[in-house]
Amino acid sequence: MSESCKINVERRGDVAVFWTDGYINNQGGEEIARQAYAQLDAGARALVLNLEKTRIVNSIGISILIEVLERVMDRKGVLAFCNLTPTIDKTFRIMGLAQYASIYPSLDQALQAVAATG
Amino acid sequence: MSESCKINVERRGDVAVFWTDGYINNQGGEEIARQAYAQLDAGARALVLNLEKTRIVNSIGISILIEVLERVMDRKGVLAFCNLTPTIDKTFRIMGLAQYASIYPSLDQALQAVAATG
Amino acid sequence: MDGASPREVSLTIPVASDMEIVATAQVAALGEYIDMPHDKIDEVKLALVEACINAFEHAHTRDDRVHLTFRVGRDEDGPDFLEVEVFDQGKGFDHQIVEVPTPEKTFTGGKKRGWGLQIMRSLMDSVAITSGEWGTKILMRKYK
Amino acid sequence: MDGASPREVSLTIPVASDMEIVATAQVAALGEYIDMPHDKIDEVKLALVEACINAFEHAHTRDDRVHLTFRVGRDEDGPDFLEVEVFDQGKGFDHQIVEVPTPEKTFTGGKKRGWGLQIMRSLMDSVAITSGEWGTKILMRKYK
Ligand SMILES: Nc1ncnc2c1ncn2[C@@H]1O[C@H](COP(=O)(O)OP(=O)(O)O)[C@@H](O)[C@H]1O
Ligand SMILES: Nc1ncnc2c1ncn2[C@@H]1O[C@H](COP(=O)(O)OP(=O)(O)O)[C@@H](O)[C@H]1O
Repeated sequence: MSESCKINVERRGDVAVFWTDGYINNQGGEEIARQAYAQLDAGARALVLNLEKTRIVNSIGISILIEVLERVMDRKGVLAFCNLTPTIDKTFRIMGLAQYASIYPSLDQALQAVAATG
Repeated sequence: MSESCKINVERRGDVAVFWTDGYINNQGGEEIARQAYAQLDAGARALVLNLEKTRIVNSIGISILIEVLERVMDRKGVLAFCNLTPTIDKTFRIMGLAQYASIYPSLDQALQAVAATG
Repeated sequence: MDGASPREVSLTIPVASDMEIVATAQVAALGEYIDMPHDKIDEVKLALVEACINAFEHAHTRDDRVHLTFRVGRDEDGPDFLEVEVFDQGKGFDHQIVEVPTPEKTFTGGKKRGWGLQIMRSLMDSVAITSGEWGTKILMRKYK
Repeated sequence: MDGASPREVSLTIPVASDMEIVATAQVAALGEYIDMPHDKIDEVKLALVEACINAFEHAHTRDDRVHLTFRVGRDEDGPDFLEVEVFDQGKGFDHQIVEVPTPEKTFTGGKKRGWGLQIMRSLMDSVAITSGEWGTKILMRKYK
């Protein structure tokens, strides 16, 4: 089904960059979580999620992203988002995800910011 | 309503180039016809319709384009189309429009071809 | 899709201009759902547009509505398909006696209209028409 | 649109994953029909997604379907609006006693879910919930 979210991950030093493509629901969220935990276990310190090609994240998807955020924070890591649509940005703020994770307008800005925390 | 077709016309010598944007139904077809007849009356010899931004032309729209074609042929003029989607191309062939009007893959090719008939 | 059970979505639109385009959004959504190529989705969209404008223009529906049903499914061992049913509670017609159009008649005969059913048949893999005093039902299918 | 008469489109979808996304296609089509800005269309889409997944997940519908009605209209001298009604024939619930979520509870309390209704209220201009043994009806409106 083309509705399901495709995820690509690229490791750059201790930063793992995720590109999502499509709807993030429970399945999409869980797939991101699975790959995020694998990256953390493999020593990644920071995760950057580029949501440029995602137009909808539902509340179940966000609740799973919040779990990922908590796991990252437990490990004193960093989680950053970039390229959110205004609606996704708004929802992240409503649910408080924006209070604990950083949101950047572009991938470059996200990468610069997480590099500075290293 | 954003469904309705927008039409831009530019005169280049004795060629009038039409850019359509949106659904061509009876209203869209009639608007094209109105502007086409105005161009013919103002001395245009060839009409080039660039349908790059149109994804649907219904059979009523096509029947009006056929009327335009007949009027152009009566005046020994030329009517050319370019940038048709495969479905529009197929429908133009089914209805026979393609037998009497020329269809080109790009605007450049259409302009070159109509220039050669001048 | 899980198995071969068809998914069915029904949409009712008012008899009003441009509502046929609003309806094509469902074709796009379900076509994408089964990963149908975009050019084929465009063909189904146009077939649906033609069926809707026929119901708008000719049927004189009693309820001022057109009832659409979309199904995605799969023949046994076959490819996925998208099926579109267009039902109007109008006056009906006998499709056997509708004159078949030709480019020649269109150009020299002065009769430019009459291509809707022909376009549906050309663009879809199958088209079945049933019609009577109760109205008209057009059932069309396209394989992915 | 001609005058202030609302245009109504109804869509019935099966209780099945991803059908909520198929339904959002209607929001996009009708939003574009009234020239609603794309960011607002996205907000209505997400509100609809949330209402649908609630019906899928919590309602236990008797007919395995969710019934959607979309209306475009205009208040007197007001802007155009897009209205979405999500109706399920499920078990119903008392929305007055649903706990209101907060970021704090979400992060420290371990209760990550419970945001659907809140998101609908935040993204739409109005949300009315009626519910009983017959099921649940969520009526939401957004001005262009
Ligand atoms: N839903 C319908 N209800 C009643 N009559 C119809 C319907 N669809 C088609 N027809 C009849 O069939 C004829 C042929 O239709 P069609 O091939 O679509 O061409 P057109 O609509 O241009 O006439 C119509 O002119 C009409 O008489
Ligand atoms: N359509 C519905 N039918 C029955 N119960 C519902 C429905 N929608 C919501 N609820 C109830 O309201 C609660 C809150 O819903 P919501 O705010 O969307 O959060 P969540 O779905 O994450 O629990 C649900 O847990 C459920 O008990």
